[in-house]
Amino acid sequence: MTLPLLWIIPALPLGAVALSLLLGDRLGRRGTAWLACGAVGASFAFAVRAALALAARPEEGRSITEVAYRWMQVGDFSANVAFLLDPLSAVMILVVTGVGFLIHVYSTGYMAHDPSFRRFFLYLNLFMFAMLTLVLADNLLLLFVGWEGVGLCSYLLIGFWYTKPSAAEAGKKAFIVNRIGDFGFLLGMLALVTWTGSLQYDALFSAAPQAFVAGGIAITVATLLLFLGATGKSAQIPLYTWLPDAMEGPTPVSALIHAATMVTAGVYMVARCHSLFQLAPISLEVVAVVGAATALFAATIGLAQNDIKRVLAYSTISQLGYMFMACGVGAFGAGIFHLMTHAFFKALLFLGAGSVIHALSDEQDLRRMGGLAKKLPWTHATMLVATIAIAGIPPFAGFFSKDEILHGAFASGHYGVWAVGLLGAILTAFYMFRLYVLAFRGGSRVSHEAEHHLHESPPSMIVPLFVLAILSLIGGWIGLPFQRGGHPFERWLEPVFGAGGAHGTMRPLSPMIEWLLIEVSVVAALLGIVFAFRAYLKDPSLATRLRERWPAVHRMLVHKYWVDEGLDALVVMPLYRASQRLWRFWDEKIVDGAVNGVGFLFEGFSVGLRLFQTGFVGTYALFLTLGAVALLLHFLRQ
Amino acid sequence: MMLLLFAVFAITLVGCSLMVVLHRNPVTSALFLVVAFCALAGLYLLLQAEFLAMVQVIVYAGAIMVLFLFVIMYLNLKRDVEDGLQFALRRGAGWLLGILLLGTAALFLSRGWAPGATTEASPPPIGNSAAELTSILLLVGIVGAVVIGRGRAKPPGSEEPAP
Amino acid sequence: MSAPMAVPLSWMLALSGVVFVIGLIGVLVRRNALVIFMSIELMLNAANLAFVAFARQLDSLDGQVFVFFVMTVAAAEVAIGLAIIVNVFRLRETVYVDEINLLKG
Amino acid sequence: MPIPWLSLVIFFPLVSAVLVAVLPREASRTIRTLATVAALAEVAFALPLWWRLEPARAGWQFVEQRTWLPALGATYSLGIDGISMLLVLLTVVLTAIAVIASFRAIEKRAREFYALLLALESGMLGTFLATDLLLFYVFWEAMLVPMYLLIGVWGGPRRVYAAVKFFLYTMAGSVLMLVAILWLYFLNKNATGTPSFALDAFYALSIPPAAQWWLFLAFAFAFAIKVPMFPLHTWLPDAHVEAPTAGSVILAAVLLKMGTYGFLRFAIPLFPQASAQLAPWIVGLALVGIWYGALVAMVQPDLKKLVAYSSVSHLGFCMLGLYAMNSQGFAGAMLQMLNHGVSTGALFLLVGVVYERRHSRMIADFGGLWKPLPVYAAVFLVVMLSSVGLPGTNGFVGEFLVLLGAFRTNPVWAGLAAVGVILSAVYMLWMFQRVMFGPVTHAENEHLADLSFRERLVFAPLLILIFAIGVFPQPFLDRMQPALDRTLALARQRAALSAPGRVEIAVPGGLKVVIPPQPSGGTPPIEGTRR
Repeated sequence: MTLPLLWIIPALPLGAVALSLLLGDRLGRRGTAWLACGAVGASFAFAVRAALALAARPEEGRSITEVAYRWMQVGDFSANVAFLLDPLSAVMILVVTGVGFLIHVYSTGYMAHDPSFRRFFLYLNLFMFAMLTLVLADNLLLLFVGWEGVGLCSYLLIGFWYTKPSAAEAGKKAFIVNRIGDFGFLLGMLALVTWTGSLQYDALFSAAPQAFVAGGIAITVATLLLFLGATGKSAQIPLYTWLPDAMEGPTPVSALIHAATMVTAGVYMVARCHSLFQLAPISLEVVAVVGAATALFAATIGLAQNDIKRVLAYSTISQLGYMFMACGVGAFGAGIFHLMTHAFFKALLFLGAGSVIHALSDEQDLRRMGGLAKKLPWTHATMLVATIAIAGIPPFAGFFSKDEILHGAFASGHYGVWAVGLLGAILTAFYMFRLYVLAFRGGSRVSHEAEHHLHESPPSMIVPLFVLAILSLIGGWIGLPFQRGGHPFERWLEPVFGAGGAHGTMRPLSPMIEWLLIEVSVVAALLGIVFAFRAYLKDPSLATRLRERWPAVHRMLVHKYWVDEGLDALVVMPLYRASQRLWRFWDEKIVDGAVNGVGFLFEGFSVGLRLFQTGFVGTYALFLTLGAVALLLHFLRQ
Repeated sequence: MMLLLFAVFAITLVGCSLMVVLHRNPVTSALFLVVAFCALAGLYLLLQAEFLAMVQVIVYAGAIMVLFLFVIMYLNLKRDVEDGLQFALRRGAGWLLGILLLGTAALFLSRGWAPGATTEASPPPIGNSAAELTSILLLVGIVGAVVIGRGRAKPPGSEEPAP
Repeated sequence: MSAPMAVPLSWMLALSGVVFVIGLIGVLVRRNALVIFMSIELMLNAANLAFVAFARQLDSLDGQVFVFFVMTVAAAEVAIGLAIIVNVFRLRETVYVDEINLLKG
Repeated sequence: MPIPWLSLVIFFPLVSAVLVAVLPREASRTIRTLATVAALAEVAFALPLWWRLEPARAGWQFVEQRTWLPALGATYSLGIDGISMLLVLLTVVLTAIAVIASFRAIEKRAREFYALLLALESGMLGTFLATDLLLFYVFWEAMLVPMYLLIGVWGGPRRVYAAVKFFLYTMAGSVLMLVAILWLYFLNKNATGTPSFALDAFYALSIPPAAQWWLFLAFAFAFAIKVPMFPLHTWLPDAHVEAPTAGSVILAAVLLKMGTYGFLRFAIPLFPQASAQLAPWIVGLALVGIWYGALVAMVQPDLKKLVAYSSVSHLGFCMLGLYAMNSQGFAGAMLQMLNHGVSTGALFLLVGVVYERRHSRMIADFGGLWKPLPVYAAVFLVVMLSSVGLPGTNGFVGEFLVLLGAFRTNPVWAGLAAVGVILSAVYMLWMFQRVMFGPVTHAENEHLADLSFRERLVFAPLLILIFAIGVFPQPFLDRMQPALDRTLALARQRAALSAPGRVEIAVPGGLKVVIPPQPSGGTPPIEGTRR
């Protein structure tokens, strides 16, 4: 019988989770490792098989749907658990399962001597299941299920070393900030279903143009709410504060969740609902502006961070900004392309950083690294490839995808966005090579005892690095315009984004301008690199001199513009104090007071009555008589 | 002639009642009460309730008053001490209330509220049950008296006060 | 012979009312429990008088029968009352009502 | 004649309660086994209802009718439909769990404890199954006594205050309801001539809007106390904190549903006009309840109080769903009733487990429990996620449907209510972090015993239910849907009955929802203003 095509992909990791729960420790470390990696590897194989099956179909028929079962049916609203494979989700599952598999293999080495080894892979597999459900969902509701599922797994994995209070705090922060985003997403979904009647993609996107007035308030609000959800998940302004703290989790987690897969869910959702966003140009503008702003803002903070993982975290936020910028300007294809290449080199950067930390026995501060090139040859080589890729130097992957985005921005007339993107590219190149130089080149500032048991990572960690390095190198080439038909990757995505869509708003540029654009972006990257080398390698004093010249700027960058502290003071503390007062004063004094008050009222009344019982027989006789008299008078009046 | 008798009895009755209430010495009050009861017996005679008059004299004047006198003597009561402002006030209030009551009663009568106007509710068949009822009541009275009286055998205050 | 009611009924009632009020005042004013008891006797007898007057007026024996009841009750009441007074006297050495207020609320 | 199934379901626990009460005091083992057997047998009796009940058939099923007070026209009549069937199952399952969960918790006077618990169960079942208003009122009051004793005798330090407050508070409300029932009785008597308390008779009665207003207020007041809705909720935290574990499980899981069941069964269908007019007020209070419950829960030092205030917030959702007046809202509210019963019941059991070991409910006394109690932590995590409404668990399906229903009636309502989703995450996660994560702060927590087999047995059905309703809600929805749609349609017909034309809910800011009187089920056509 033909093996099921789609639902097997998320089912495999879920099966691994169930198996590991049932078998428990009897599995042992090797068993758990094999089970976990095997499951993800198998789902990668199935993903490839499904992608090939999709590619075999003619251009227009490129969409496979599999309905598992009817989930909910109430009145005229219904939603079912169904999976959709189209070029966009094909790319996503390949990236997710591919990079996921490599990271699983890497983790077996990285987490080798962690006591709760089994629990780690349990969470990792659960995450893979949730991410694959998110990507393969055929309606927004099921996507939301995956959406919150990955939120939960990131909460569990960030707080994996739960005995560390800071990790637990970071986990909670991540979940709550995500929840704020999900609040927006939920409301957006409700708006869409109320007007169009369904959340299933095809039905929703076909009904949308009639249900909504193009550019009207309803569609704009709905899409902005969806974008709010995306900013929560993909850590854009203003809901990005959780990602840097999420570095508390183990490094493979940062690589998988906070670089390659989960954070891209926001971009995927915006790309998936591109036809809705195109109905609301204002929202598109907002997406572009927020993307560009975040790209630049995060890049600036990245300059001044000393923790290797924090630098990479801000770099991720910045690169995500680029992806949203691409979507904002209408170049959804470029956004997804950058998403793919970013997954490769950012995952590599994180894993490389993990290997460095592993080697230096958990040392994460760049100021106590340096000169590791010789001692960690493989890590150094792969990290170098990734750093060049992210800087956007041809022929590496980063160049093609970033250039596509800048080209899209320029072509669609968003010159401001293009300029910001260019500036961001320079900064990116600078801080990435700053990291590279501080970590691998120059004098070794490694502490003494870390020095002598400095060792290269085991093969189980190196091989994934090597594979990712290759991908970072060739990943971009599928963007080369081999045949005339333009950009092969975008042509692959055309059935999803529609031919006009991606380039509809784009004015075809003359080849001369296109070459000029490419030159400019390459020069920008080189500028960043040269400046980084000069500042940190040739003339270390330059960095310090700069710091003295603008101390205020430096302090602001180091403290991340005090955004965290600001939000705490503006939101968290007042909320806490308000609810404290609400409880102590309002609930206990007023409401409860009123209830007890009624009780005291009756008690007071009865005390009053008691005064009449004086104990003197005389008074009782008196009342008796008074009663009789009153009675008499009453009859009298009759 | 009947009216004359009625007047005599009425006056003695009212006079004795007042003396019973006003006089400080309980013994004198008791004696005046006896006279009052006799006047009342006379009135009963006027109302052709001869048997009742006899019973009145025997039961009330004879038995109950004797009991009263016995208790008064037994407790060896002297004159009541009832002076001071508080009692004056009470007496004043008492009289005031009395006049008020009489006023309303007078108003009633002046309204010509015909006594016979009460609807003729059929009296419940008291028939022979009257006898049993009175006997039970008397029994209860005797038992109560015995129970309360019994207390005197034990030295006072050795156990909680008699009910 | 049932001579027409020589004495008019309202006179009788007035008399009964007066005696009743006097008894009532006695109960309210006096301190001595025994005098209060006597006043109660007065009130009861006033009521008896009214009963007999009505009996005579309506020419039926019911009134008189009822007077019997009242007498019985009075007898029982006096018996118990005096017993109580004796006991209270034994405990508190007093007969004055306003000094016995143990059952104060 | 067919076996009186419903009466059996109602009175079997009562009979077994008497049996348990008769056992000698020291035979604690036999008491426990008899109580468990009785509770499980009760589950066995009630479970077939799930299959035997045909959801599509209109009206009551398994009806029993016996004359009770002929003079008044009150009949002992029972009936069941989709709504009450689910609540009956919830009651029997949770009572069985409560009995099994309190083996070790209750030492003194175990005999009376189990007897009262079983008596309480029959009181609750009676309330759900009675279709005669007087019989309903009798069971409604009968239910209070065992609960009062459970809190008053086996409770914590301030148990007497809490028990008395609980009793008087509910009693005050229900007395008003009695007046309303009598008013209805007389209205019906004048209108139809035959004196009767039957619910169907009242359903057919057309009540003038003025009377409807007061009647609705009386019923709503009694049920609002039970729900509890915002200003009338202060008895809940006290009752929960002082009640023994089993007591607060039943209190949270079933007794609170009496309020929402009352609204669904009586207040809305009987007085549709008044419900429609007062809908904005009730929804206002529900929204305040959601925010207020969540915010106050956040700062509670005592675990049980936190869960109690969270119940106020969750049931705010329920009320919002009911007063969204459409089939999604109703389905969401009904599902939320079940979910709240399951997840909050489980939460109280979890607090009970820790209370049994440490005799303290203060969050400060715990910290880093994950290390010594991994299984407990895992169960706590799942239950917490269900209470927060994570998709995949039961909480999400209920909340989503309520929000969907509310959005269709008025987007502003849904917007405000959706904030509750964030707040519930805040207080739950913060509590979870302070209790579970971080280093083990107190030495005593170091070597606490993890869940025993019995305790796992207690949690197993709840966990299964959490995921079952979360992943396969449709079987539950199919069973409740027809009954809910009939209630909605009934409300509309009666609205049209007394005032022909369209019942318009003028709703501030949002869509103007027009409910034209059409007998068919389904949602009211949204003549929303297209923007």
